[in-house]
Amino acid sequence: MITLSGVSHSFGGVHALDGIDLEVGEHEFVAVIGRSGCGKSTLLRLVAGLLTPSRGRILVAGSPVTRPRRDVSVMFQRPALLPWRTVLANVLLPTEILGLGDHRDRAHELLELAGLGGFEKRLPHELSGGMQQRVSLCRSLIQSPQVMLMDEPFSALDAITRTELSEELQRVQLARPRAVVFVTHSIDEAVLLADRIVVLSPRPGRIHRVVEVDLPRPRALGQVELDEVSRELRGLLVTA
Amino acid sequence: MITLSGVSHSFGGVHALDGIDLEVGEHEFVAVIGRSGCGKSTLLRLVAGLLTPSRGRILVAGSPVTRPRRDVSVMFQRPALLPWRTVLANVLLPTEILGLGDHRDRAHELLELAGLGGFEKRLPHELSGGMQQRVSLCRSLIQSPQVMLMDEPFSALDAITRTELSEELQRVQLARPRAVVFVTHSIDEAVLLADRIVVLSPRPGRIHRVVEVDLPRPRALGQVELDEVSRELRGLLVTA
Amino acid sequence: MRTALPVLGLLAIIGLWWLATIVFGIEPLLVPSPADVVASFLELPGYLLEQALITLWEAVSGFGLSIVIGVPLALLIVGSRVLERMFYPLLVALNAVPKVAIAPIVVVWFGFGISSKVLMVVLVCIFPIVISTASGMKSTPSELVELFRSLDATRTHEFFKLRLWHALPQIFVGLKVSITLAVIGAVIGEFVGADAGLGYVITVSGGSADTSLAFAAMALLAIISVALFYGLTWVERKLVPWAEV
Amino acid sequence: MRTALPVLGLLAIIGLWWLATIVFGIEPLLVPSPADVVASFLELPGYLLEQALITLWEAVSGFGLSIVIGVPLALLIVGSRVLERMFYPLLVALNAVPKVAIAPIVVVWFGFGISSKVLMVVLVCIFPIVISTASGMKSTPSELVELFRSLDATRTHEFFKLRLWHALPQIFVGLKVSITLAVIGAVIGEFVGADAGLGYVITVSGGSADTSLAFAAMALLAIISVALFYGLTWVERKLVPWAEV
Amino acid sequence: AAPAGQKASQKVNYLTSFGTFGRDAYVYVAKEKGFFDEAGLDVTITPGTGSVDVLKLVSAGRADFGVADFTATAITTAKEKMPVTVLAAIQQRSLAAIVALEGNGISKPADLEGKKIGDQPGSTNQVMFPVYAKAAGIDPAKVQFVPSAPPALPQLLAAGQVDGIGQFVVGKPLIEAAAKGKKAVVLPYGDLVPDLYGNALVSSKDFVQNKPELARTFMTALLKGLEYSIEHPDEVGPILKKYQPTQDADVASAEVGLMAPYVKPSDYSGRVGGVTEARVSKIVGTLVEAGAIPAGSLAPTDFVSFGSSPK
Ligand SMILES: Nc1ncnc2c1ncn2[C@@H]1O[C@H](COP(=O)(O)OP(=O)(O)OP(=O)(O)O)[C@@H](O)[C@H]1O
Ligand SMILES: Nc1ncnc2c1ncn2[C@@H]1O[C@H](COP(=O)(O)OP(=O)(O)OP(=O)(O)O)[C@@H](O)[C@H]1O
Ligand SMILES: [Mg+2]
Ligand SMILES: [Mg+2]
Repeated sequence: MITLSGVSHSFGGVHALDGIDLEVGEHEFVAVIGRSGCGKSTLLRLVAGLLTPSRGRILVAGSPVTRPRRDVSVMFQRPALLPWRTVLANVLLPTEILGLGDHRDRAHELLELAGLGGFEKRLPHELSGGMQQRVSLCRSLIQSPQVMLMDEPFSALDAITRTELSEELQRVQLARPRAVVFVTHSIDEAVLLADRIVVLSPRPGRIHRVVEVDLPRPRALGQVELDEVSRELRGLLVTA
Repeated sequence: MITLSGVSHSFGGVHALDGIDLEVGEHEFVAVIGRSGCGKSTLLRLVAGLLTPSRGRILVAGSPVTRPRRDVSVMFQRPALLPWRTVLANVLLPTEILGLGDHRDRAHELLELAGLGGFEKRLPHELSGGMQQRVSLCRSLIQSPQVMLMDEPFSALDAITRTELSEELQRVQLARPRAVVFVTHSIDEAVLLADRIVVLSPRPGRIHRVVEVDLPRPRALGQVELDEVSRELRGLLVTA
Repeated sequence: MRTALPVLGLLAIIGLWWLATIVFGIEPLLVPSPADVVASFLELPGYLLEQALITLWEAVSGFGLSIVIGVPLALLIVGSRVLERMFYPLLVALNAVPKVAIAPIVVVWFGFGISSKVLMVVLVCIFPIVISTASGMKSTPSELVELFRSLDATRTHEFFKLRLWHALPQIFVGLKVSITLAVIGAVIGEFVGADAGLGYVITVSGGSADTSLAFAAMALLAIISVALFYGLTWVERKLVPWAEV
Repeated sequence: MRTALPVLGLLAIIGLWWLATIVFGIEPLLVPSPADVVASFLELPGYLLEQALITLWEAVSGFGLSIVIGVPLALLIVGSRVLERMFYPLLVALNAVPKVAIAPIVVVWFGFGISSKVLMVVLVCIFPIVISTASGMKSTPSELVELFRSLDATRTHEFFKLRLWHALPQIFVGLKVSITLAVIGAVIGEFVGADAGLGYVITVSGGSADTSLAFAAMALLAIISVALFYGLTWVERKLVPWAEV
Repeated sequence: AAPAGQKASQKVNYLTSFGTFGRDAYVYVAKEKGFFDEAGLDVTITPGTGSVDVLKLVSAGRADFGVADFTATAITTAKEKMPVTVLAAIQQRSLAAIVALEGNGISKPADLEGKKIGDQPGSTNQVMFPVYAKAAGIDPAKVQFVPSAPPALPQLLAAGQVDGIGQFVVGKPLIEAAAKGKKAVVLPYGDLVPDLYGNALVSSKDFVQNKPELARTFMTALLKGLEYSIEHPDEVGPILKKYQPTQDADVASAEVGLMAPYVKPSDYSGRVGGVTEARVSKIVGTLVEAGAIPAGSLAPTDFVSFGSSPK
């Protein structure tokens, strides 16, 4: 579904990504981990068509990425909510822009699931950091895209909510598999969710190692097999 | 050093905190954990004197908190960097405002420690999310306050950087102990750093339980004793 | 308290003015005392209010028209670098032409009726509206623009669901500058060819050196402006509740 | 490309203007053709440039003075609700007074010299500067304001290290509106009691129905304005590199 | 600066009536011909912007002397008690006129009925129109005055927005130049209301009281320039152009030529600039009659210094 070949990117002087080759299958869930500032967000923005690579080619669904595509959803690292829209209206934004028809019920359902029931009519500045991030998550889940790109979707959440939501994400992916690229700082989360985990080395970001997680689904946090992979990854991160 | 008695806070309709009683000793490191939106940030802002409690009293160093104090440093959940200042100038901001004299060397040292060496002259928008958070951390560490309030300082950081920095923080606290209130989503981090851990219940935030961590220092992540406490806390969070 | 303070400020200024006319013995011909001005007003209250309404109507229609023309113009300018480069300088140049000097041409073309005054108002108002709208829309945070890009939003959506909303607080600054200029524009239009309106009153009183009457007319202008300004501020509060105004 | 487009826009407008004067057979008295205007300029190029320099100098000094007065005024208004409530309406009222109508009073008080012109410029310029500075400073994001509060920063620090910087892009919008008004203010000042400057040239040419000369003067005004405007834009680029202008 | 040996020159400020056209050029002539130097005066000339502005500036002491319309001065002094006083009449007959273009159906006063006349509100032309109409035997109510700013008037006339405009007689060459070949029809008020003065040299009462000598000296030098101008109109244009490059020398000379009979009418035997109490009384009477000022509000000596005027 997604193919990157020899992709590099520099921001005037800062060499962010270097020679990335990666293939993501149609129903594959790929997690990306790496040190802060190694280029994970840049990688997502390249795939999303928001940046043009300095070198290399990116294909999505067989065609080169020159601009954002409607069948690719992006959840950004920062919530990026529109301050003048209520929580509900923020969640519904993609459906308005993509002309997807009435998704009110689905939006309420998602908000309920994210523990935001009762906050539909609030404005973003009345929410806590984690609540804003959950609104942003709901917004990215309301589309039904072919490709989902998620940048640390759970970073501002507590352990419990994080577990709940990542298990929900796993369920969604099992029920209707998509190509997902998922940036995270939590190794456990990566192991729980991913089919493959890409470990990036620090600046400039290169692919240090790709780890397959060949465990049956559904998986649960705290499974011993997962811990093993986690330990391996932790080691890889240190040597990266 | 810090005393909260019967502190409640509401934001027009939203009851955020309810009847908080808490005492933080002069050299004590207290971690606060709880579900997203339970009022952790609100608690910090009350102690910092940025909000006035709807009910109850807050004392810092024996006197009631009516406004921010110069001997209390705050690190916010969001980086809150000044977009027109370079990384270095952002870090130096508190020293300018508090009139602390030349802290350039210390700032360089802190930035180096946070892995930001070479980025001193960059503007915030040229940094990744995690790098911005580290700048904000450096900024809060450049003062030498009596009381440090930190709101999820490591949330945007990868596992390795997080470990490095929390160990550094532990070192700092051992070398020169202060009263610290530390909000976090990571149970492991709380156990690693804290003398006591306050578990808040979801909205409205009440103190569900306070757990003493009576383990010798320095502690290291992955110690078996820590894991035990972690497991206990995870259970407490679920029942909170 | 909310209304007491402005009134206090007003009284302070009127007091100072009165004092100045007495202490410096300023000729009433030059600057009449507040009492003279009030007396002038009380001689013809109905007539003056009627003229004020005429001017108000011209100013408001011209202002409305300026919004209708200015905001889309700003959209075009933000939307296209080429248009910006081509026509922004012209807009600046147009704004730099003293309106008093071209008022005669406007009257010759558009006649003595209301249309020439409305056009003057538009000429005066349009620039602050365009520039503040354009600059507000350009300053939309890049993270929000990226969000819209990532949704492959059309230009129309990007403008009407994002940039225009983001720009609203700044647009209101432009509108507030414009609204006071609007009143002046109407008056300048009336200077040249009108037989009604406060501008006409000022011309007539200027011709007969009746400075108190001119001041009474200008006081009415000031009142109109302040009322329009605070009307706008009220609309802003209702419309832009998320911004801390 | 960067300079080609504005020139293209200019040529387009001049072409249209020329065409209009020919097709509609507009009287040169009303709107002279571009050729007439150029001819008028070429009759007295040295003299006109000299007058333009005088006007430019008045506009620039008045503009500078407006910044010096306006920005601190905005600080005061943002700093104190009481001052805001008391004096903002007065500022609005002052702005609503047609400057043309009070120009004689200004001349009576400040004489025929440059000071009366500079004062007119200040009267015209100050409002956009104050309102844009004040509104820019008020819109500082609450998270940054909280940061300063948490450091127990003084008012002075909050203004000079935070709000003023944050407001800079918006201040520049106000400055850009003001700079074109400044030129007009100088011209209005020159309408009464001056024997030099482009405003004087316009008055004189109006009296002698020499419309081409008036247009030549206005073209110079437009050029001055555009130059000042883009000068400001350049300064803005240098000073506010973090904002995407 | 004054040449060595002469007494130090005295500084004097002077305002023209409106701008620096041919009709106001005599002050430059006086300067150019050295009349001011001879009298030991250092005169600063500032272009005025109409009678009321000039009166304000003179009464406030910003200018020592100025030129304003005599009628406007009378009305303003009556209404506002302005401390100004007339020293001399520049024109013995009013320059006020209605100007139309040939082919617009106006060739004599009677044609004005039912027409639209553009003029500035409060101008002499408008204020005195009832008097003129009465003398011409037409009904002033049947003439519609359209208020308009002075600079716009020629354009409004040329564009046909109005049938006639209030103008000064000397504006004829200008209007004809503006109207591109069309001839102008001029209906001077002076033909039917010969008593009205044109412009007047004014100063503040204080000034005349405190420095009567200086006032006299200046007036004499200025009137000398005026007299020289109407005697040598051809010289005036180039002199004006020297000081005011924007002016057209030919138009200015033509204006002065047209103005000459108004400064010194053929049937006038008095001195250039003279004002007589008898005529002023008559004018005040006419103004009362026209409703421009209330009866009894103005005596001739209130606003004319007959003692200082040219004898
Ligand atoms: N400015 C505000 N106006 C209205 N409600 C607010 C405001 N700030 C916070 N709240 C509400 O108060 C509650 C507590 O917010 P707070 O930011 O303290 O949560 P938190 O524990 O820090 O959450 P998180 O872990 O997500 O950061 C939330 O329900 C939020 O909606
Ligand atoms: N707009 C920009 N201009 C200049 N440099 C940039 C820009 N955006 C990112 N960079 C640089 O590119 C590198 C990678 O940034 P990126 O945001 O991709 O990191 P990341 O892996 O997402 O980090 P984090 O985990 O902290 O979010 C960083 O060194 C950063 O300084
Ligand atoms: Mg990132
Ligand atoms: Mg929080």
